[in-house]
Amino acid sequence: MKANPVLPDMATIMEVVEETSNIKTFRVRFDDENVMKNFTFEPGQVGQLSVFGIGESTFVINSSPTRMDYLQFSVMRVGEVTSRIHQLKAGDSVGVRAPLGNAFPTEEMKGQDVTFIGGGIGMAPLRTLLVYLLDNRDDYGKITLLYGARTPQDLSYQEDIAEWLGRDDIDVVLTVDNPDEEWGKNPHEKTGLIPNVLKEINPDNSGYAVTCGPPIMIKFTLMALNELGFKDDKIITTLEKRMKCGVGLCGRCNIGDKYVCVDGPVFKYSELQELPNEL
Amino acid sequence: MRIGVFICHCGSNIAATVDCPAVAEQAKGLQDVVFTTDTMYTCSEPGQNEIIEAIKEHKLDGVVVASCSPRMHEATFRRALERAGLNRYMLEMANIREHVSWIGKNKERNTVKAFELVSIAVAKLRNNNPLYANKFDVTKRVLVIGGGVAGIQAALDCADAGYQVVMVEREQSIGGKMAKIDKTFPTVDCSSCILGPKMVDVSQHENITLYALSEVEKIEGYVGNFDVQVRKKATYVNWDECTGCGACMEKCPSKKNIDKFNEGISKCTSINIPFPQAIPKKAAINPEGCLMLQKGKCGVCAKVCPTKCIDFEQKDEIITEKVGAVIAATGYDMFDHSVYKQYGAGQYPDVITSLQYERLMNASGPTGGHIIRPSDGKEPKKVVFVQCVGSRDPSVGRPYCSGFCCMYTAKQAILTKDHIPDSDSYVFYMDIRSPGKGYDEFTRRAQEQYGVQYLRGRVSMIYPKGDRYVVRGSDTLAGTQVEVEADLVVLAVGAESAKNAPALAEKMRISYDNYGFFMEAHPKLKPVETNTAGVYLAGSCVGPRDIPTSVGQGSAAAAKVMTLFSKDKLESDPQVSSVNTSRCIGCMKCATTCPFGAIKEVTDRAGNVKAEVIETVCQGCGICTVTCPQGAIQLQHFTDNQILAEVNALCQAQLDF
Amino acid sequence: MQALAELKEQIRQALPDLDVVIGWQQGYDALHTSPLFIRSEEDIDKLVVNEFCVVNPATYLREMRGGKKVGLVLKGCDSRSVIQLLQEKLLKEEDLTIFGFGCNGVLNHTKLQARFGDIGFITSLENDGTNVTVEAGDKKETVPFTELCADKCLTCSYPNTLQCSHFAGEESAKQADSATDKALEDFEKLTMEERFTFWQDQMRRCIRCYACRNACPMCVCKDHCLANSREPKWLSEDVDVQNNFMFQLIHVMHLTGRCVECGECERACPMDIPIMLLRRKMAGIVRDVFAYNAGTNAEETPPLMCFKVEEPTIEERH
Amino acid sequence: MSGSTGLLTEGQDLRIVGFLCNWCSYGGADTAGVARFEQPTDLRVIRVPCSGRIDPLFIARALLSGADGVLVSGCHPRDCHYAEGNFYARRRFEMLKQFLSVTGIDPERFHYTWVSASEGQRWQDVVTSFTERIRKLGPATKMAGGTGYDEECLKEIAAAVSLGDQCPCHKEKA
Amino acid sequence: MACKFISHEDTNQWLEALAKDHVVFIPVDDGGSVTFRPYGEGRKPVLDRMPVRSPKEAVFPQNETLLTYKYDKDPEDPERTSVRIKETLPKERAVVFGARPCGTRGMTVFDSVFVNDRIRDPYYATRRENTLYVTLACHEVESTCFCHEVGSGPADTAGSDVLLTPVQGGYTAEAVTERGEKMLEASFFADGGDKCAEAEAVKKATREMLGEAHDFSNAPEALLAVFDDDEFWDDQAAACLSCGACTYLCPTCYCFNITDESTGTTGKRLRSWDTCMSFQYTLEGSGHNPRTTKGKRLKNRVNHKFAYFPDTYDQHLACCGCGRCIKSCPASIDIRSIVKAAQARSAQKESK
Repeated sequence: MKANPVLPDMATIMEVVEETSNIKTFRVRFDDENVMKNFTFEPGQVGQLSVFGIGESTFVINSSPTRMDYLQFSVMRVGEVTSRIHQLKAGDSVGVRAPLGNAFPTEEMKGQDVTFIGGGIGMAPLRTLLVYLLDNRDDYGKITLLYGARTPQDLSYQEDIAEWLGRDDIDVVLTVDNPDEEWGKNPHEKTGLIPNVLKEINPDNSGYAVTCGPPIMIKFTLMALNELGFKDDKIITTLEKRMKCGVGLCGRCNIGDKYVCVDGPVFKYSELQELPNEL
Repeated sequence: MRIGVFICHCGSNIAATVDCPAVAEQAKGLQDVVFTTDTMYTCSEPGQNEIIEAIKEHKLDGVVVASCSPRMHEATFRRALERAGLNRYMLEMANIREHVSWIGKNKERNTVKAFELVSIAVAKLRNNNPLYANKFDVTKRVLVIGGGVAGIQAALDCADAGYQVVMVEREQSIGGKMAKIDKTFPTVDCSSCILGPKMVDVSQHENITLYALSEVEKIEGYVGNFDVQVRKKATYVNWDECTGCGACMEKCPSKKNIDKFNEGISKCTSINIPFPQAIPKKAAINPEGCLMLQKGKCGVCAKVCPTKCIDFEQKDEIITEKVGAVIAATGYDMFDHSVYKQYGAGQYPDVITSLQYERLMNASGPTGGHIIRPSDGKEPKKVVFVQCVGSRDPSVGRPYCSGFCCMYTAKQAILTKDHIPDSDSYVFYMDIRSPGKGYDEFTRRAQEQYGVQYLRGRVSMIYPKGDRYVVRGSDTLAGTQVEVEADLVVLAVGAESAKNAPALAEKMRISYDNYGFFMEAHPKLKPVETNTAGVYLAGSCVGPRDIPTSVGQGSAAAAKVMTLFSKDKLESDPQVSSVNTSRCIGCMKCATTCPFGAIKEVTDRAGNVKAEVIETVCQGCGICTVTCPQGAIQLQHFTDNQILAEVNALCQAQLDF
Repeated sequence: MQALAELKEQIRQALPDLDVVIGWQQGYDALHTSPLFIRSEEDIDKLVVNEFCVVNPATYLREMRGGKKVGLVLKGCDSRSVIQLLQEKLLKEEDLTIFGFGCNGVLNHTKLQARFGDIGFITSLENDGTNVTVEAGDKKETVPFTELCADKCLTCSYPNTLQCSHFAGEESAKQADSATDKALEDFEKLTMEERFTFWQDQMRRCIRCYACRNACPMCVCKDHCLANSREPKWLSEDVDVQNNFMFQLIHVMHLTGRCVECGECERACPMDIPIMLLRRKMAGIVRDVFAYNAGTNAEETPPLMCFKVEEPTIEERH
Repeated sequence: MSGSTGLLTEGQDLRIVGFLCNWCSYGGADTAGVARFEQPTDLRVIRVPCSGRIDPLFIARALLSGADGVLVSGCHPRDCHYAEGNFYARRRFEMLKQFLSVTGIDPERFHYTWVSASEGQRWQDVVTSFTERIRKLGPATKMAGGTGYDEECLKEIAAAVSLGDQCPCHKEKA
Repeated sequence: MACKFISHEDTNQWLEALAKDHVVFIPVDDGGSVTFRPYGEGRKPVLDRMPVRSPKEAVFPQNETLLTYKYDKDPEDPERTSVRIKETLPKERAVVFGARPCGTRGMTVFDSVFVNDRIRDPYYATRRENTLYVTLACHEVESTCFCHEVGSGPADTAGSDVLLTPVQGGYTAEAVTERGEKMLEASFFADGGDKCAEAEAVKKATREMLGEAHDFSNAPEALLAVFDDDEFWDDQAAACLSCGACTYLCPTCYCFNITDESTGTTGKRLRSWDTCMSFQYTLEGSGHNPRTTKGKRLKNRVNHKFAYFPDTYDQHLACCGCGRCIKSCPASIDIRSIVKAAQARSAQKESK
């Protein structure tokens, strides 16, 4: 832990990618090359991005530790801080406090099949793990991605998806609620709610399932995964709460005596069931 | 955000007393400002191009122009931004000419002030958001309320331009006051001869739908999209079948009804067509006088009607019309002269109103154009006219001048001489007000050619003496009291707002003055527009008007409607209020204070009451924003945060670093 | 106590048709009562009515919007807030059942504390209506009621519950001890500078816990108060004199013509800041200018929600 | 005082904030400018659509954060561009005006009035007399910021505290 | 532990001496309520009442600037803006004089949370290291006192450096820490002698005044058992007004908010007390709120003190029994009775 856990490191935005109408991806590098060089993290960990004068907000680092040219954060515009972050351009200064929180159990998953089920902005934490697994491809079994959004235009990471579709060591299925005229021409383009499409794909239930997305989608996806026979301790999701300090002090992100910012954001379904009902 | 600041010299207008380059240099230090410059004339073609180029070159997303008043050139610079691909609302202006350089000579102080005005503008701009106008369709039909001469003119102009017109008339026939008048001043034309053809045109025009004996019940919606409900009152006659033959009137046994068209100086039958030239020429039953409707027995009219169009079961009908604009031409009413007890008004049979006198003189009136005393049918030899009855008299709550009484009194006096050559006429007046083409000449003619005696003074009382009346007044020119014996006294009654005008104004969401006359959007520059977009005014509903003015306004209102209808889509101004539903608690205080009825109550999916702004109705005043205690409803472009940013930029001390 | 027995009986009768009846119960010691939410028969016996029933039960009404049938046991002053809420159409009259009684005034804990060291040290208290006998530690003193009662009771014109559906016991014949507000009068004898310094000192003590706001029956914005918002952002998180005072001004302005002077804001303040001075001043201005007394007539319109074209009572400002 | 400008030297302009409605008073101020009616330079105008948009709390905020005076002007009653804005505003302003005295802020520091777009002369009079009035009152006493403790006292003690700037954890980041 | 004595007169002298190189927070009468303010001219300590505000603020002030920042423009090229940030660690050395044992005990909760194996909060740690607590044992009790029920007592030394006990003519002083021992080396202190026995008697008598202690030891299990009992919590919270009086005045409540407050190109990142009783506390950007009802919020507060904290830090309760939350609550809500009710409720459930 750093000497001052609430003091950010200065960083600069290298590039801004407009993913959808309300999601932008920011690629940042620390200003101090030593900090950049020594920076390590694990897939699933989060960071606090600050715009001085506006405040801090928590986002998952969705680049992979296997590719350290920059740290990548995807930001959906919902409130004051995120609106101001959206106004940032390449070259602007920000503060970054990272890494924070826990990570996906990448060791434990070795040798196993992994099914990713992502919805909307929930694709961000999946991306970091997915890229990590692909960069360590031999360590893992079959990889399947099911990614859904409301419309084809709401699907982020188009560049990545194009790349993944071109690979034969990952199965990619995309689904939307409201298709346009172009949608559905390719076999990987489905229409319908994620849990339903998931059941349709019927992935092998012996491996891991990693899911993230809006609360309502998570709820039904967990039900579907149960139905498909996935084990509770092999279903992994990430939680989001209002966070401030990110280091387990300020008190608001607790679920019972667990702090999402320290004990999370990655939780196994079996762990979630142990937590008091306070989502 | 990336802001560009442009400081205009305005030649020497600004630069003479403000150090423009220094302001530009200082502005570089303001947050988010990435480009500043000072230019000779920012509003000129090259000046605007400089802005456009800077936007592109420096990837600006907001611009501050420090120059003249935004009231002068805000639109200019907004267009420049749009040409460069920026949203027009990403502009802020600092007024360093009217508010700085032109009002102070101390260059140092002016420069400080100019810079601070720029800082406020930058502070606000940092809180600006792009705003986009909503587009919506226009229903190209117009509602004309009132079928007097102003309404008729407006309706005909619109109809001739190809637009559908819905005309609603409260009375049984259109024509209004002008239809009752005998002759017009100063040309002494036959009133119904010039109005009649226009009335016929209304009835025959394929683009005009006329609802007579009808009233506007409700108006909802907004410019381009009004929903109007019209109450068509029961006439007990099927007008689709009625030919206006008049057989029913001849046989109707109930003949004691007050004849409203003739201002009560005669009686009429319960089933009636008000006058021969009436449009529509259809009979209607006055239910109060009808024996069948009151007592259930009679039905003579039904028996004699050749087309069998009498229907005693008829009920009021509500008709809904969709229109895009409304012209209110509801005219005026005559002042109730019976307030003047000292004149015996309403008591003495031979003290009558000027409009009653018109009916007496009119060839199609109840006397066939013979002037007679209502009391005994004798021809009066001495007629006294009393002016300003219900005008310019604060004691009866009518301090205003009705404008046209001087002229019609002169006309009536002249016509009296024409009708009864051996008669004498006297006019008591306060001042003769006769501005207008040929008007003053006309009043002089009355005095000089027709020998009408003009006495300057108010009449204090009128009392009967034998079968004549004594009119006692003062002659302020002679400085004496005068008494004139008269056979007939005509009171030149003033105009007041139509009954129910305030109620109609509320329906149209327009304002009205203390007397019930509708308020124009601007008394000088927007005389036929109102503060409610899409609602226009014509004629005497705004205040007393003579015929040519009313006709002119009818055409003017029609022209406004045509301008509106020349567009297929309207754009709503996005500088309107907007509700943050997650903050709104549904107390609806905003709706209470909104002068335009632009806020409605809605229920969200969870069943909570929330306020919602009807963007097309909202005028952008911001009263609601101040009313809302939660700050949930914010006037776009003038939000709390934007104004607070300006206040803070001015007042807040900066933190030491 | 006759009124209490009657109240209980009236509540017992009405309870089957109500979701809840709000009153008072004995608190953690003899000097405190706590709000009581009667939902079942057995709760009724917990009801107490005494000089410590300070909380205004109407404060809880903001949580009960939306068709709940609510009964309220209210003092006269409390009932004004209900009338004001009805006037603003924030409540429906048919949802409310008000149980009234005659109030003889309530005691003020701050005044007790100022006199007897700490409220927690008081071991016994007897109130006969005119005098209060207090034992604290080794002290035993008898003090006139008027020196220990809430300020609002000194000028109270509404000792009996207004607009109530049920009234228990006898009407209170209590008269206002004074028509004018002495505390405010005294304060206004200070010079402008002294007043400024006074508020600086007071506002320095404020901890911005918002007890004043949350105890206010008229603060219906509930969780959406301007004070906690960044969009719009009127206040900074700095707990300093400027921001603390700004909050008070926000509260006062939002209560203009609405404040029923129940005094809950000041009573709730854990720092005992005399913020009622501000509210009473504003209520007085509203009375002077608009001849309007908030919470006395549900048919009126609050003065800032309407206007006159000619304002005879507002001097024209040139 | 305002750190927004380094150009302002002490003892010069006072901090007077103006809130003007766009249609009448802002126009009136423009008219005064067009007619070259000279005015004191202390006033800084914030333009709003209508006096009905001016929250009395803006005025309070300005006065609390250091304004020496606040001048508000709208259309004359009855002449509001939005028909009723100034009627509501008049009541709101009057309440604040009468209330201010209890806060210890001199009500004279706040003035509201009505100026039409044609009244350039009147605008000059209003600005001049209000500025003179504020000059007579002098700069307003500023509200303290701070930590809740007596600022002066803290400062003195802090000066005596030995740790000072040598504290190893007190470092600046570029 | 050595027992020394200081007379009332010397106490003032001592404070005077301490104030030379410390900020000395003393309880003073501040507009009618007792708060901690720096010792200075004309300020006399008020020691006969418990201060309204808790002694935590000397180490954990309501507002703490975490950093300041400044946007710098390149004077040659306004397009180039850089941000500088400055860490603003506190420097003052302080003494808190006259806090009660319950209030000072609260600091032990802070110590566990802010300085441990996992984390060290430098702002807190610096202040804590630079602050000495001279605590005053109680000789009177109030109806809201329940220190004895949470494992503490009227002469608890937890968190203190020096404990004073009121005796005839002055106080006995016991050093609790080494730092405290150093303090007692000051010339104002004499040997305690027979005053020490008197002090012990005072402590004993005060403890007796408190009476029998209720047993909260099974509170964590009991509270967990009623966790999903919404009816219970809504009922307990019915009178709650959702204000922050209880949490802001609580000696153990440490939750905070972090916000940026800007003025032009400079500004600061501020840490301020926050209250879990407010709706905004857990309100997420999306509008979702896991604790929409005050019942849920009250549950969190009570659980934090009586279940989560003892579980996480394997320690005593995070409640020091001072009773401030009870006394300052506008609705007179009593946290003791809530926990007791939860214990009863869970016992009832178990027996069913």
